[in-house]
Amino acid sequence: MINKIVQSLAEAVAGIKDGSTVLIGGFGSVGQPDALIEALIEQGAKDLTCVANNAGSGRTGLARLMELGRVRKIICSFPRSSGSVVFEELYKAGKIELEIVPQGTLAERLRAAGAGIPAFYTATAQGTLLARGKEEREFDGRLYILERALRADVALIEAWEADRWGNLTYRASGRNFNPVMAMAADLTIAQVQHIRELGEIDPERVITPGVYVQRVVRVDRGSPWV
Amino acid sequence: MINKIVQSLAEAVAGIKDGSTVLIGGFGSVGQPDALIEALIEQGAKDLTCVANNAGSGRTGLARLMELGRVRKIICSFPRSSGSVVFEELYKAGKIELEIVPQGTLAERLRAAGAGIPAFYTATAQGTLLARGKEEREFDGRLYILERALRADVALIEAWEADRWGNLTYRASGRNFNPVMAMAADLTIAQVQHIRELGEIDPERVITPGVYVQRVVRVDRGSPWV
Amino acid sequence: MPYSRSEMAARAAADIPEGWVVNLGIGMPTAIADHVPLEREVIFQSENGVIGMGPAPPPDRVDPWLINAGKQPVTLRPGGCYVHHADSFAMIRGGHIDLCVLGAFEVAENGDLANWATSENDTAPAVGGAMDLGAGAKRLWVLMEHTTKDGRPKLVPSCSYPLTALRAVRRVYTNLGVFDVVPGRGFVVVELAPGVSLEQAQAASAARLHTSA
Amino acid sequence: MPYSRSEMAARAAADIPEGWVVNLGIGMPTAIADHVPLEREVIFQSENGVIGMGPAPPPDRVDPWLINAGKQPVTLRPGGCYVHHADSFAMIRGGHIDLCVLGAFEVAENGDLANWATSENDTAPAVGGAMDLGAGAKRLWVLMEHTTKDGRPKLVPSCSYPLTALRAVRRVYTNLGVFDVVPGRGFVVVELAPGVSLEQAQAASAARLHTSA
Repeated sequence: MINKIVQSLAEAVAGIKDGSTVLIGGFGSVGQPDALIEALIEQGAKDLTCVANNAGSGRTGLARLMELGRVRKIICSFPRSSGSVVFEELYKAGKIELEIVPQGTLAERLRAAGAGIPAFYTATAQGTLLARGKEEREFDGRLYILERALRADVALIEAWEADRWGNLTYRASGRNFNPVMAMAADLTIAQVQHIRELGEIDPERVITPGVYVQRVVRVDRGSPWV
Repeated sequence: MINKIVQSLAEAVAGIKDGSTVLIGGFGSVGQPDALIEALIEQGAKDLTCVANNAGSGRTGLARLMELGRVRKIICSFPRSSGSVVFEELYKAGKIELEIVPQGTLAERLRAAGAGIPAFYTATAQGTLLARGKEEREFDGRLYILERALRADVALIEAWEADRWGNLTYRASGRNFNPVMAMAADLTIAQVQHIRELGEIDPERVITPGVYVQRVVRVDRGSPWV
Repeated sequence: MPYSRSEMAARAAADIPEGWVVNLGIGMPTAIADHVPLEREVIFQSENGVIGMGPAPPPDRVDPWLINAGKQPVTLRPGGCYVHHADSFAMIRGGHIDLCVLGAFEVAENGDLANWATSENDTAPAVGGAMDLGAGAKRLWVLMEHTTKDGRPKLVPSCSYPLTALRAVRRVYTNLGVFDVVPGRGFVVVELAPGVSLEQAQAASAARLHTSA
Repeated sequence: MPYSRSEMAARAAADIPEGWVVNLGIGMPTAIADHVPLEREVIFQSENGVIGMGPAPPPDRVDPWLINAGKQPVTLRPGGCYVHHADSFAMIRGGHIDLCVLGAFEVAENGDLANWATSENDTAPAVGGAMDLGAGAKRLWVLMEHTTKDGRPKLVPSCSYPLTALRAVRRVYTNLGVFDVVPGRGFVVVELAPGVSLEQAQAASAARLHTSA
């Protein structure tokens, strides 16, 4: 019997190695795997490259992981969100590397990694600072730049429902980066609000097939999130 | 009020021009927009480039369109399905051009067109006859070939449900090429089994947002398809 | 009298026809939606995968799972739906967004847009989805004050700040008026705010303002 | 006695562990699924976007909307789901399929596969998803008769037919036995069908058969 459901957060993040590239889902506070990030803090892996839309805020979660000196590099589209104080401090002190990627290019680089596309061309960022060092090429009279797939060792994501095969649904804007990150990592770990019996989730409503998911852990966020 | 629902098949295919590239959804008989193809036969556009997984079968539908001499070129992955007699005749007589594309590359070229990606690299077909004349390039020690986006003027697709904004759901394996073809054409026309009130379709269950759809026509296939 | 912020948003909103798919940037452009009546069906799209956003919910009816790109609570209209980030940006990059309205630091008379970084040495500028929207939307409008807080013009012959997108802006709405960006010509006055003269608008601009005549 | 077709399918099925995501080619490989008991949960994927296929339905319970890549009616298991063609091939190309089993015209001792066209002058060969599966699956096995109907060997030093995928095949199941493709070595006998000698198998092969010793 396939059963990807694990019983504890410690079990969910077990085995994440130093030096890993870790994808962290979510946009704003929505669909952000808070409990898994806390578990990763406990777990101890260091020298991480973290990929997320933002560079953390406040002093918890991803910001805490950075503050502890466990993040070597961050790849994101929007490091300067309100309250990204830890990142700003570390960055000014030269203690963290930054790669800024346009949000859509970030999503597409992850999708490409999951889809076996090593590289693709996009008009996004062509002619800007973020195109520096990138190959430029013309197709049908327009200039594009070459972007590479962004593959990872681990993805920490949040979903709404899961079954024991790892099929996932999301809720509203909680999808965001989670489904593409699930495709792009060797080890995808999902924090979910609800566990359903196999077959209970409408097959037409599954957004991430269990094929992409290795571990599922239930984390009840409580009101008003349920 | 946005209302993409048209009342007749003639209205649905009105304005398709000679020389158009036309995407035709479906895989096998499932999700194939039969009524729209018949309407296109009636409508009269010629010198067409048709893109579909197969090259038609029997003497109806796409095969009939070809038999009438209206198709200049076919782009597909599997021209030789059982009963593709019309295609075989025309092809032997040199009366139709053929471009064979691996099925996954075909789907990805359509998706790329819809997603603003002019070209991408794939390992599929590398080193084979189908890579002839295509740029080859190494990434991380593996060889890939460059494939171009495949954009079209018109997409004829079949879906299960639609609302007046053009949001679509599909049924079971009826999705197949339909959602990516919807993204890749300037004019996407959907034949659907059911029309729903706006808001009646679960927003989490919409597969093709109405953004990609210009016209919807209801075609009741009758039992056992309902 | 120059337009107020609300009047600027209303002025831009008036130009959006029914049926368009529209992405509104964070900040001032977001307010445009408040000036489009619900019965004029405009489909507001947000980068985080919300298609068909409705008005902000009353405080007691906030769904914490439903926010816009500015991280504010929103609602979904009947007919709205959700997609993931790659599908959302496929829609943006693929040219399926009829209109995007962004804020800007500078707009150049060739349509260049600078709105993400204030210098090449900016330590960690935040780009978000601006470059994707700038390159991908069918039409790009800018909504901004005509000058900076300290009075520096933002309509310029060429941008001094790092670019977001090249030759992308088609129209600019400011507190002083509405200006088209016409290829080969530059800024062309569409209209001026009530009581604002061409001379006043020109004095507040570094680039030349043309009249359509 | 060489394996019957059913025994060949059963033999391959026996090597598929629970939890694998498996794509079965049209024709003989499709029969492998019949030999995997439902309680050993193997996830059968089909190119047309069906994930988690179950057994064929009884004739009176056929859903015309639900077919496999061979256009035959199938069922969906609890836990199964649907994706569209681009997502289906993203899964295939992206290396998320643990195993693909295809038929073949020829397999070369370096793992080259030829299974889509019988000559370069073939007027209109049908490739379908074979090249995507050959390049994308984590493991590629071949299930085929050891020789053609007229007795020509299909295990060859190098393919004479146009290639489907290069250095892709890891294992071959035939009526005469099971053979691994070992890089730098070639075909290595894993086992022979009951009563089939190495000499018989070698006589039916154009490529050298090695023994693991």
